[in-house]
Amino acid sequence: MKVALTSKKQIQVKSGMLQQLLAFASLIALVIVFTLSSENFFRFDNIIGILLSTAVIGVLALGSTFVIITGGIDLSVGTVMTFSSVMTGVIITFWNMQIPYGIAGGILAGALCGLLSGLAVAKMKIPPFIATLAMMMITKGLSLVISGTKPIYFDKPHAEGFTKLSLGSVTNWLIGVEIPNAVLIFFGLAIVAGLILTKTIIGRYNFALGSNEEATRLSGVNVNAWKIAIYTITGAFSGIAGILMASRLNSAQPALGSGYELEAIAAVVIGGTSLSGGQGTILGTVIGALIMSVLTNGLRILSVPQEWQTVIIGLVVIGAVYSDILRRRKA
Amino acid sequence: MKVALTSKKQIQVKSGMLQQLLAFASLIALVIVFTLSSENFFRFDNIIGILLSTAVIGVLALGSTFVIITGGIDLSVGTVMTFSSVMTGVIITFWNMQIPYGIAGGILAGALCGLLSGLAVAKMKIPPFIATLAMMMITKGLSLVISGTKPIYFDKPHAEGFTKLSLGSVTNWLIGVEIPNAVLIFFGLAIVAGLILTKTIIGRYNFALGSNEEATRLSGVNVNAWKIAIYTITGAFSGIAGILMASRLNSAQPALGSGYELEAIAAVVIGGTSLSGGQGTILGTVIGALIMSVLTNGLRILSVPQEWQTVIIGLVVIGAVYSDILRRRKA
Amino acid sequence: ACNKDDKKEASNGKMYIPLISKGFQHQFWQAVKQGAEKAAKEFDVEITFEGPETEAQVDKQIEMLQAALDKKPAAIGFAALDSKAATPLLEKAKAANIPVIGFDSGVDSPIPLATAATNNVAAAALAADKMAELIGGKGEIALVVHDQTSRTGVDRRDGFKQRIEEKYPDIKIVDIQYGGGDHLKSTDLTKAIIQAHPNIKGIFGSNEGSAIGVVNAITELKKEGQIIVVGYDSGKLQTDAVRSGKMAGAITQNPVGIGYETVKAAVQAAKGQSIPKAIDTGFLWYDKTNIDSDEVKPNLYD
Amino acid sequence: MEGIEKSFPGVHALNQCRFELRAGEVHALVGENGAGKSTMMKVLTGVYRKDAGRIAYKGKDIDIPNTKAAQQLGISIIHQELNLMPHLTVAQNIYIGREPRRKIRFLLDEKALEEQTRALFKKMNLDMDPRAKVADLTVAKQQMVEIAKALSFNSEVLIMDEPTAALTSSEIEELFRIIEQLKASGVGIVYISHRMDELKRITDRITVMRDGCYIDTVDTGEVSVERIISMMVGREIYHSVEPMARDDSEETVLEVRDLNRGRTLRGVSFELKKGEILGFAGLMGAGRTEVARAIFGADAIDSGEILIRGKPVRIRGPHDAVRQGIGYLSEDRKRYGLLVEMDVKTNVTIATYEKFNRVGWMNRDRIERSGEKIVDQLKVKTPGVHQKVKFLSGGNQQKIVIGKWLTKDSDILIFDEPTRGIDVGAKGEIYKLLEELAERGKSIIMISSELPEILRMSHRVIVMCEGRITGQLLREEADQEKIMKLATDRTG
Ligand SMILES: Nc1ncnc2c1ncn2[C@@H]1O[C@H](COP(=O)(O)OP(=O)(O)OP(=O)(O)O)[C@@H](O)[C@H]1O
Ligand SMILES: Nc1ncnc2c1ncn2[C@@H]1O[C@H](COP(=O)(O)OP(=O)(O)OP(=O)(O)O)[C@@H](O)[C@H]1O
Ligand SMILES: [Mg+2]
Ligand SMILES: [Mg+2]
Repeated sequence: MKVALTSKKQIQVKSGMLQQLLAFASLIALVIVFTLSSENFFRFDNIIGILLSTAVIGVLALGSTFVIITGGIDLSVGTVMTFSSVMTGVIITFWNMQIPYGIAGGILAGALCGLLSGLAVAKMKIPPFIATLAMMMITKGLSLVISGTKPIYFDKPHAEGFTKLSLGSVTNWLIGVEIPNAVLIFFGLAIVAGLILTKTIIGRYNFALGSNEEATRLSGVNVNAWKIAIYTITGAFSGIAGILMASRLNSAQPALGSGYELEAIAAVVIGGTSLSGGQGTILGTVIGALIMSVLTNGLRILSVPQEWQTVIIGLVVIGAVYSDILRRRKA
Repeated sequence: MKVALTSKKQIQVKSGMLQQLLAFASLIALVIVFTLSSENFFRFDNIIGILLSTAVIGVLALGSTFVIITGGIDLSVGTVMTFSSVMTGVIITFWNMQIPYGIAGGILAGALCGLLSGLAVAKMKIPPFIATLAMMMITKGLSLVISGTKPIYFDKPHAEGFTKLSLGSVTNWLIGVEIPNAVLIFFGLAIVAGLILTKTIIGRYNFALGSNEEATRLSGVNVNAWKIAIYTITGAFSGIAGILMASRLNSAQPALGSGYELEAIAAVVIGGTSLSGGQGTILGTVIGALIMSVLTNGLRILSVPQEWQTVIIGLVVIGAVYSDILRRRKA
Repeated sequence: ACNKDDKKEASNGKMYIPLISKGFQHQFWQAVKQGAEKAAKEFDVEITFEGPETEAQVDKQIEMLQAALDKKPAAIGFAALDSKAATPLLEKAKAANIPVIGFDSGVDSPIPLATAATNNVAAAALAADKMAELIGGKGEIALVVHDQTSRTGVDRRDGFKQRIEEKYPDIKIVDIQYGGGDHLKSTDLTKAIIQAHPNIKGIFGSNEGSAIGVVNAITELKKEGQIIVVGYDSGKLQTDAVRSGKMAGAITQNPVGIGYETVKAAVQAAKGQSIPKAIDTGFLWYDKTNIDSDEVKPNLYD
Repeated sequence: MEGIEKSFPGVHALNQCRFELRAGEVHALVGENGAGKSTMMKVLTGVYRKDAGRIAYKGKDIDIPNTKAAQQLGISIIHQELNLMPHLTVAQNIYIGREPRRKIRFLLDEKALEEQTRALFKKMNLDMDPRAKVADLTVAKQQMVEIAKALSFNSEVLIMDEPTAALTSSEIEELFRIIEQLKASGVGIVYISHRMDELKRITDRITVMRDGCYIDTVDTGEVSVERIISMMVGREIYHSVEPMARDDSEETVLEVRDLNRGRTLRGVSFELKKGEILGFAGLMGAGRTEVARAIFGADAIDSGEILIRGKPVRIRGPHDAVRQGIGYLSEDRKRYGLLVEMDVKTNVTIATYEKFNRVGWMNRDRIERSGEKIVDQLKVKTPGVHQKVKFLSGGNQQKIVIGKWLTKDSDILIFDEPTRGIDVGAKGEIYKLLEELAERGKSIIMISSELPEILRMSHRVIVMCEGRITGQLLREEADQEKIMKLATDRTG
């Protein structure tokens, strides 16, 4: 009995790993193809560039993973990101406050938007697609209203260091390798998200909700409260993405962000998370986001015309998801 | 027994009508508010303008209704529309063929895209969100590739009448009232869509699929074939929308169309169709589309700043869907 | 029974002139709006200013024009995304005796009474000349353009490209990419261009977002000074970059002037006065040396 | 509980109902399908709010606004429908909402969770892996998870809504043992079941409901089964007659040769004759459902041949099977049989639309008439053919699924657990129906886990174990003992 049990578990672990391995294999394959096609691809600078360009979308994708595992969706992550960056700008530049307040304010603004979406979904029973579509419009408009349709620049004397937040490098200082902070923050957040999802009570309810919401409710779990909490987490991640974005551009650009939600969702799904809820992993999302940005970067390096880039990315999205489906069917 | 049955049926018919009435009431309320706020709103020209601006999105929304009732979604309607208009342009302008061929080609191109999405969803089991997201990217890229990233103008001698297709008016000629053809085509298509959905086999399977796909399959319905057919219908509607668009702009604009899918979906959902499938009406979609365009037009007429317009539309979307949910809860 | 003149007045009795632009979120358009508002105050008229979210949305602009016409304005200012697509409505305006004034890049139609515009092709060609001068007449360069299909995107790209091809055979354009004017996307794609073409000597950014993206990319790759950046438009980040030397220089149009002249011409047209057909609002090259000069200063916006 | 009222749109589900439960008793709640048993219990556990009435618990009036409140009061329930999270493990399902935590309160303690579950299983004498994913379990195992979950609350009141419907006899024995234990420790148990033999075995008192009304409460020992049944239905019910002897020379309608599918089907071959009821017996997971699904084209097979009237046919999906005249009534009607959001008439005609259309155009009158015909013929309790199926009780839903295949008029019918969750009255009607169909020359495969049912209905019995057919018995030679022996024949 003991023996049988262990072997069963091993098989499960293996199949779980297999899934990641498969996505990982696609990623490696892409890297190899591009390395062979262009000598300029596999260079330290370019790899760092890819990682840096993954950071913002990646953080959005991490946040989206939570909502998607509940079987929901968040179309507002892109504009909430922008809204948060604008709020950070307002706090630091208009209100002349220190950077940490700006950061806290931005994350809070994102979390608040998530909270409101969560309330609409959980309490008003508005389908997530619609609730977050509305949130997308509202934050898009408010970003422009608050900023006065102008970029907000972080040029106060006390905001000097703001751009270091994402472009500086603690590793340079620590171990002499220059990895931008934004990249470290992205991976750090991935670990945090992974821990939340697998080790905490909210993660457990996240999967339970996505698997069978009614059964979870009948088990006495306060489904609404947890759902709101999960949307709030997603909002907070969008807030962090907004701060990374603002710090990288050294300004809050109020017109940005539309369309980012679809990229984030694509990354999540390529990473093997199911849109119907109940299953998904953070590692998958990280790999999914990397696949997207390696692909974009590689095609650019190869100077593929932009219109063809779009077509190719579309085909790769289909291909990646299909190979995942085939794998599951076999398993 | 017989009596009870009839009265029950009447009640249900009434509750069905109530839903439409409620959406309709919101629409009327909007119209009244705008009429009172601006003397320029309720004028023949402006009303015609509103109807005309509803036509394209409206036709996309009609098409989307089918897919949404299956419980799916089509994110590609906007770019498929563009792709179809480009194909029409290619046929009429590059290949020098007559207008009817261009129209047929455009509709076929749309239907083909729908067919491919349908195949991906039904045969490859790719979630509709992803399959159509990929189709969106692919058609977006291909429109640019085929058109050479330039608008295609319908300025061949034999294409003279092309713009009449949507901007001419048969009613002017028939009854002396100048209603643009695009508006008539939209309402005509709404009737066709309504008949398909309520009177035909494909309509019935459409609802059955959305209600419980597996049970439908186990009842011996060739679920895959019908699903593909439904996506093809949606594609064909996008194709028609593309032709209306092209004829209205007297050109095929290859970069248009992103974001239209969300407007179309919003119209469908405001009209009371459920994103989880199994229920919906065409009348609702028509009203939903009108609500969206009355709102947009009214806010413009009132010269509300653009950024606030976005915010207000977001709030109205939430409000409309929520009132629908409240009504259902009461019923 | 409606008399034409009371149609043309807003509720408060002022003349009403809507401006339909190509956008509203960008700094450039905000500067045009500013100029228009200045003129509105001066001539005591009421204006509104709106435009679609992206320059691809030809149809949205048509709808805005439609709604504007329905408001029975005294005159209309219109920056056409696609003139041919707007022809039916322009004819409608003509039939209703509403004067149309083109702005920004001109309306390719006989209907507008006047056009207050920058010649984007010529301006981009000037940028090309400056680029050639700065890199010494030979080497690899690339373009980061904001839009693949819009009039401004196409004109600036082609104006730049044609001048290089005609006059500078030793300069090679190795890549043209489109970043949608999105700062972040432009940054990432510029980095890819630089990776792909390590010998690149100069990059042209076709609008504010693109140019800033190029500057960001070069900063992030620590190649300041090694790659010449030529930009377009102003805005704070660009003027800062020019001052600090990260950007060699840029073309600025006179957006404030465009807005001002448009409204001014519209008022005159509505009053039936005659106006010149073409109002060239001009463009200027600015760099570190002349950025604070009296000639350049009024044409910059933050 | 007293004077309980509950209405749904168009249905007065509970009308002045009462129910009383003492500590340490097993109290059965019986009634026809749709009598309101489940609704009554859902009111008690906070799933629904009552419209009127009074609930007293340990002498005090209480209000139960939600499920959590019921749990806290010590009332737990095993619902008629499975309420599990398929993506989670067994242990995670059982302790959902009550996870053991670490010192930092929001961190989970997986080890403790697993240990608790193991201890629980040990108490229940249940052999199951706490880390198995629920989606990978059979319906019977899932039902055991539900039971384990209800037990884990250590409640004072335990409600079981048809717990045995999906269980096999050995598991039922285990469950009864557990019930005896609980009873001894003073737990009050409400037991809802349609199986009369069970009531006699384990219950102390019986409350009968009919049409949303309370009828009577009696001591189990003092009434006969016949009396209970007549209280339930208030009318005569069908008693089985000896099935007609079948002529052995009749033609073979369906022949299955060497069907293989992974580890679940291994070399399955059998024949089905015209006008025959062929019983399929076996323990849970024996592979009977798999056989049915394979024949019906619902799952792809690895190898094997299917012949209909001697001719090999290719069945690529259910639509091919239906075209060949096969109908399949699945064991999980909610998931695989019904469009619960749609109305009665649509559900009974969904397999038959070709009959009702002219060039793609539907004939609504005929659809409606077909619906009404089935409602009359099967005595479906519904306000009309426009009623959504989700508002019907479990048994009536089952009748709708049967109605679908009656409308289709298929020649070969596969009934997978046709009487699961069906009251005695309706059960009798279904038996009668099966026999009538067989008489009319239809061939029927009947999969059932209830041996008496198999023995009573089948002309021939096929017994399966672990994906193989372990024996065939003629009606004359079949008895419980022989079947059980074959069903556990793990050689080969
Ligand atoms: N949510 C609901 N909405 C509308 N009607 C309902 C609902 N739930 C139950 N009903 C109706 O209430 C009545 C009682 O149903 P209930 O499920 O309590 O029956 P039951 O006695 O448990 O039957 P079964 O033995 O078939 O499970 C039925 O007529 C049913 O159709
Ligand atoms: N969803 C599933 N996932 C994995 N294995 C399954 C699943 N359903 C059934 N099985 C396995 O397939 C085999 C046959 O199951 P099947 O349901 O056909 O048995 P059955 O004889 O019909 O029993 P039951 O009385 O449970 O319906 C068993 O080994 C079972 O564990
Ligand atoms: Mg019940
Ligand atoms: Mg079975």
